[in-house]
Amino acid sequence: MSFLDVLYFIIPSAIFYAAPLILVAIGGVFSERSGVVNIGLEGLMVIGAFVGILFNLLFADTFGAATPWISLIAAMVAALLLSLLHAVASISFRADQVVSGVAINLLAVALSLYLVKRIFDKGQTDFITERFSRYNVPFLSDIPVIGPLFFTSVYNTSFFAIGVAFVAWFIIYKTPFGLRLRAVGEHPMAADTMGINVAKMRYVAVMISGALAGIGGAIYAQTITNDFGHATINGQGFMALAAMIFGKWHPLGAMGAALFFGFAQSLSIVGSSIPIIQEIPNVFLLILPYVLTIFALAGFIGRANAPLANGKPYIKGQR
Amino acid sequence: MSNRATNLLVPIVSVILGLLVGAVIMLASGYNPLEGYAALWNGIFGDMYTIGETIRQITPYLLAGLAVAFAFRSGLFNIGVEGQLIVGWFAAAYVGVAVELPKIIHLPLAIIAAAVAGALWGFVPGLLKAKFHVHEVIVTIMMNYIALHVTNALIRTVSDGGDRTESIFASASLRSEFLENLTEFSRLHLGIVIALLMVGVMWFILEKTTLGFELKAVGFNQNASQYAGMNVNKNIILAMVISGAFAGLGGAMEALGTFEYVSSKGGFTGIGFDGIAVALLGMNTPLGVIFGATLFGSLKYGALNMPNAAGIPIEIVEIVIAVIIFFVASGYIIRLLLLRASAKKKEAK
Amino acid sequence: MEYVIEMLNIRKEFGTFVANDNITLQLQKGEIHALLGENGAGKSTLMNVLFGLYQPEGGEIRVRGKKVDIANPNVANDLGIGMVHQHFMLVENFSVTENIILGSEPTKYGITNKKDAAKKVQALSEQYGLNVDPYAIIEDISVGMQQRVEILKTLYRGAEILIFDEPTASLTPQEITELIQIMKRLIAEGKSIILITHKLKEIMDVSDRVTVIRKGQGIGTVITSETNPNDLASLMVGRQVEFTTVKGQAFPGEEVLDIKDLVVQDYRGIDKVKSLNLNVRKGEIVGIAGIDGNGQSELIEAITGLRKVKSGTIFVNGKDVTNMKPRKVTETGVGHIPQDRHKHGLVLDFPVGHNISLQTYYTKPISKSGIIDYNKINEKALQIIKDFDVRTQGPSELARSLSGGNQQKAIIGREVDRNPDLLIAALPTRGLDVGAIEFIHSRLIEQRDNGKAVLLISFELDEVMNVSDRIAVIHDGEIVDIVTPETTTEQELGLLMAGHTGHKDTQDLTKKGEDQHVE
Amino acid sequence: ACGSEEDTSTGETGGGEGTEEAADFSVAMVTDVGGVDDKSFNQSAWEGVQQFGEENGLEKGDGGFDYLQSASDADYNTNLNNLIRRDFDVVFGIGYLMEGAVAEIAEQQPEAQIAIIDAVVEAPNVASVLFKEQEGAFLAGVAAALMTETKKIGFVGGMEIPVIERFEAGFLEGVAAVDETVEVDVQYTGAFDKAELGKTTANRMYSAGADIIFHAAGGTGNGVFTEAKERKEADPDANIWVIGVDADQYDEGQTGDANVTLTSVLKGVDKAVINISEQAMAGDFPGGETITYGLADDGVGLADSRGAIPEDVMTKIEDFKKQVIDGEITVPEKVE
Ligand SMILES: Nc1ncnc2c1ncn2[C@@H]1O[C@H](COP(=O)(O)OP(=O)(O)OP(=O)(O)O)[C@@H](O)[C@H]1O
Ligand SMILES: Nc1ncnc2c1ncn2[C@@H]1O[C@H](COP(=O)(O)OP(=O)(O)OP(=O)(O)O)[C@@H](O)[C@H]1O
Ligand SMILES: [Mg+2]
Ligand SMILES: [Mg+2]
Repeated sequence: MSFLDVLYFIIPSAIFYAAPLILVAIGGVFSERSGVVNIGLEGLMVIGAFVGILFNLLFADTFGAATPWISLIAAMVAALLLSLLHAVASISFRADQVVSGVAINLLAVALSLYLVKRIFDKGQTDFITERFSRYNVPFLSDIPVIGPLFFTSVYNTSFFAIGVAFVAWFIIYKTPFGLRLRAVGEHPMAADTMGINVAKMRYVAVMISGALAGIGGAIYAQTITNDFGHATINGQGFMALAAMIFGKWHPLGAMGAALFFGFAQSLSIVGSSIPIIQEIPNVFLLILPYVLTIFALAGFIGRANAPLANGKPYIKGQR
Repeated sequence: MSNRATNLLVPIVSVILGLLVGAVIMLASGYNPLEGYAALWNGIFGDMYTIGETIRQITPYLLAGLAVAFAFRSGLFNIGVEGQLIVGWFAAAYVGVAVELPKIIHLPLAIIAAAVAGALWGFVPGLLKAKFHVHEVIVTIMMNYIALHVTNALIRTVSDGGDRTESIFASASLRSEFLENLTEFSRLHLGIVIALLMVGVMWFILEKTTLGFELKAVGFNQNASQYAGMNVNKNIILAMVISGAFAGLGGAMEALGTFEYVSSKGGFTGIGFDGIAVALLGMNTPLGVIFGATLFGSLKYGALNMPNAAGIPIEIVEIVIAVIIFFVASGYIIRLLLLRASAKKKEAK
Repeated sequence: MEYVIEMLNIRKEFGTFVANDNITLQLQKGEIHALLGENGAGKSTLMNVLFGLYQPEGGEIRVRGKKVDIANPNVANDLGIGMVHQHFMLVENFSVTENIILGSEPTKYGITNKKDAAKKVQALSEQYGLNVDPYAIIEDISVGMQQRVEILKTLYRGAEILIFDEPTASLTPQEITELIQIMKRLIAEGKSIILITHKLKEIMDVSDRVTVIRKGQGIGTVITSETNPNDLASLMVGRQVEFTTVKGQAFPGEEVLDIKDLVVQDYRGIDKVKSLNLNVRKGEIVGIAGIDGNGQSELIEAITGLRKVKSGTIFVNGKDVTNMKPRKVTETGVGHIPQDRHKHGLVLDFPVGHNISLQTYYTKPISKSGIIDYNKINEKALQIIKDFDVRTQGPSELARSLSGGNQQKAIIGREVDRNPDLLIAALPTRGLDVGAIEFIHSRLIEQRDNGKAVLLISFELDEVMNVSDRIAVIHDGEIVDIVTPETTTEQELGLLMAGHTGHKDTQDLTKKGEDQHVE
Repeated sequence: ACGSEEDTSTGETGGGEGTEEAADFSVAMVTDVGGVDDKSFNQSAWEGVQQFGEENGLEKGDGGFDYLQSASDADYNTNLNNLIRRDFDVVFGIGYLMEGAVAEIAEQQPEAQIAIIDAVVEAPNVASVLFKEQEGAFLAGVAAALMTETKKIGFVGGMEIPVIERFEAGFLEGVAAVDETVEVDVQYTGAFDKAELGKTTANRMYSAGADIIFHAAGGTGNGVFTEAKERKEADPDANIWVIGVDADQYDEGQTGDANVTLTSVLKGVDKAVINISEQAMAGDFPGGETITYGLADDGVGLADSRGAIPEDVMTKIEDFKKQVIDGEITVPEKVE
């Protein structure tokens, strides 16, 4: 592979890999910016993937090619509802948010597998027939270098994810809603004295995180596995969590981090086709993405400060 | 009602609520919940064998829970217990197969190897956090994957391209004939003694030593700790190292007790992640961890008997566990309801 | 007379603890009404009830004669009630403007219109002479500036009734004078003010009436012009009191602290302390007078080992402690009362007892070979709670739930009890009631009389003048002059603090200090 | 597992005459964490157990046939033990991961008859079943080498463990047997459950010119199929193929009217299970023996290509198959 070939492979692969992570990580950004730790992202992704696939299978005949997109909506709603559980626990019931998140993760996997067994009478669903497919963007893909890098064999879902990142950035940093969201996560009492309903803001934020994580899970399932089983989502939610922290709780940062993960993964895959690298034991390539991430963090990124009130239930009137 | 009583009641009420939810789900999907729970009960306490196996299952949960709890008390979120446990598992098994020594040396050596390996795996995120302010959550997540791939590669090397090591020499085993005979040949092993000992160790460190005082102070307020002359970085690293050592010991339980070997893993064991739930169920206290691990281990193990004896999918128990965790987490609301209920009772009188 | 606010028989409980018991406060239109009480008397609690942060268990509130239910701060805002909180209600990583507009953001096409808002803030700031940069980030600005942002927040919302909870605690004398001007201007515009302050002088200067509360109970309301500081103080504590610090002559001995050509940078690498020379001797209190932000923090942090020294040396008891670890410095005999008690002074989620042992937990008799005896911690805590009059439910109460004043007393108790050769006290009386202030001052003087060295950092000229034996004036990272309280005036100090040097004695005095130091 | 499902006894399971003739014999199995519907060897084994049960008029449950699924590696022991205590005559442990557990239980329960798939346990009451995956993979290699147009082929492996390495070795050997110049791009993804890695790896291989990829990577292989199908959709004329593993993965390859599954390397776990059960029922349980299934006894083989592989190529493949069966070709277990 020539250098450019390597690039033409790595960049689109990285973007493709990153797309679901971006959405889920940004979901995390919303939740944690409001002060609610959400390690339930994994579980929310699971529900998204499950409902996305289920809906796709059930309605492919009705909606045809639009099915995957409509499935995203179904997945979004389902994960949003599950995230409400997390919201009720951690906001209204003052639950330890990490515990509640763990419960969400356990519940999502158990519930969806239980339902798969009830519905399909086996351990995983059938394959969907209507998938997200990639295509070459007309005209743009003909541009030299840029075309093959960014506009050839792309998924609309990738554009969607990147779009969501910018929208999220805009909402969080440019709108009153975003200002309040961040205030609630940094100093809820200050926000309260300014007449902001802390609980309401947090509910909304957690629900957004549920919605985005659900979409992320459904995109993952509908672009990569095409079915749902116990191994469909395993660890991507935690990678998204890592991307969120890596990106310093900033939507564009989270996007960058997710892209970095994608880049590191693709690098390890492309590595095995480079003659010199072929000599190294495979294990080094396998751990490459993770080691790279650690180096990147230690070397360039350094301190990341979580929102100050992150993880702390807000109790009115408590000092 | 006294505070203590409500604190005790919360988990009990949570367990009852969790089982109720499970029953409703079973009913709704056409199973008989009584049959289901009978199977669960028998799966946990049915006979000496199941009791032995239940305790065996609890053992690694105890240590994983301690690992998470210990880090938490020092203000650190160790999601890397899984990886630390995996390397501990490998290290113990390796020492178990590599040499044959008198038991009095071999067994402790294997156990220590596991603790050291886990500690090392915890040291890396601790160091990075202390020196470069890198968030421990990301590093520990990454370290989990590294542990998985690296131990798999090491197992290949050690086993000459195979997928598991030989079984460890008896001199490194935690198995005890006495316990096995007592429990109709369950795999109950001496690890439970070590795990309970470690509960004591954690309690001792946190509640009795200056180190524990510092770790807790740093966990709450790094600035003030630094102003009070504590070495914040040292404490962060130490907390992760000790936490990792606990996790590594969890691996030793598997290597020297349950399995007596280590094999390539296609994925995580899940024990480390369950440790998070165990720790938090137990409010990150040593005694709480015993409660969390017992609940978690019993349900998980007993669940195996549900498809076996009642034909009910195993996932139902996972749902019940999730719901219990959810309610324990929401202890505040349960406490509130309990207080109201007891207040009403008083009024009625 | 028309009352804009009537709080009648307010009762507020925290669990079993009654923080407000049957308190009545009536605010007339156009008056400045002072609320006086010891630390922990329940002043902030009462105001938080008025602002809708707490719901009272009993009593009623009337605003302009109408009974109201202030369920949350929004209701208070709508009723025209604004509050400047004792503990800052500021989002640290937000800009000044963002903090001010939060909750009622102006928008343009759905986007927060920060530009216009900043202009408005700038205008308001200029109008009241607050000198606040609308674009500055809160965590970058000094405590005094943050306080002014709090004031701006209420002004921005056009509040008619303003509650000031200890607004002057962290202001410089000039700023206080300015604040008083602002308050008078507000009154002139028909607004009404409730002012909480521990400074009787301020009450006498600005207030029309005073309501006194004691241990959660309303004592009564007096007209300011018909009372005097002594009577007020007696009302407040419930017995006859004499509030003048008795201070005998100082007998300075050998040098304990000796700083030479010290240069310290802040976190951005800017020199904040520049070639600073200073010494403190046994048996004397040296006060550092200066305006907030002139390098005081960096100086203290350098002495205590919390911040790297760029150049120069620091000797304590003849021992070079430059760039030593904080613990080593402490062990050389240095005690430190940090200026930010929440951030640096206390572990708020630790019990009071643990906090009292925060410096000694590892030493005998509390610890032996790494094992802590928590009984000893409790004993020590009980002793200090008693000796330093810390109002708490006991050593196992969380530090978080103590009132600010009592938190401070716990810290001072902790540091003084260790009997350090050098005690560094940074703003030790900020936010404390007069009784407590006198108490702490006499403790500092007692330390001096026991032959210890005390370095006092304060923005309050009163305090510096009353307590210090020598006053070092700091400006822009340098000691511009060293004067004695007997030979200087507040005016002169003010000028020096603002950077006007020219006092001829300056060099001589510093020289003298240096000469005494034998190497 | 094979596409040719012989549902001979549909509707007979629930009693009726079947019960009267029911043999006094019971059989059960323990799955690994994949479960009985993993589209792989667990599923295949369960199908074998079911088929055996139906043929002998057994019912699901005690005294008939049953399975237990393991939630983690630690559960094999318990599950095996449970089934033995429920008095099943033969209990199967499915998968190499169960080796330790089977060995232990076999020792504790000397009366029990246990069979293990994919591993060898030396105990008098354990029958060990191995497969010559390399022989099946050899035929796949032959097929791939004959079908490739670009002379580039890919192999995507899951973890580097002996079973998968046998697939790799056989595949490479098969390719080389046909044409030494065909390049095989081998990559292990390190996991059986990372579809995204499978997809990206396949993407790299196809991009580099490969037109056929053989995967032995479980769920990771799902990604390989996805990549192939997307390429096929984008360009229906593209020559893009996947060779499946363990079971007939024809369904996985379906995209619209096209199908990218060239064929699949079958592993007849079902046949082995039935075989051993029948032997045991007849009183000849092969305890202490290691039985190896290869091409010769149809234990491994290729799935029906449903026309994807033309007749003439099939003939050549059959020819190689014969040579392997006759012992003229010995397929190595490990890559040299
Ligand atoms: N949220 C709370 N929970 C429990 N106790 C509280 C709470 N808030 C205040 N208190 C207690 O109520 C009493 C009154 O506190 P408050 O803050 O009103 O005092 P204050 O008069 O404002 O004191 P200071 O002058 O020190 O600010 C104190 O004893 C304090 O410990
Ligand atoms: N942690 C910090 N983050 C951002 N800016 C800071 C920080 N510390 C100090 N500064 C900057 O330095 C200036 C002085 O701050 P600071 O209040 O610490 O001054 P100081 O000279 O130590 O005064 P004092 O001790 O009297 O408060 C502030 O206006 C601020 O801009
Ligand atoms: Mg107050
Ligand atoms: Mg300052």
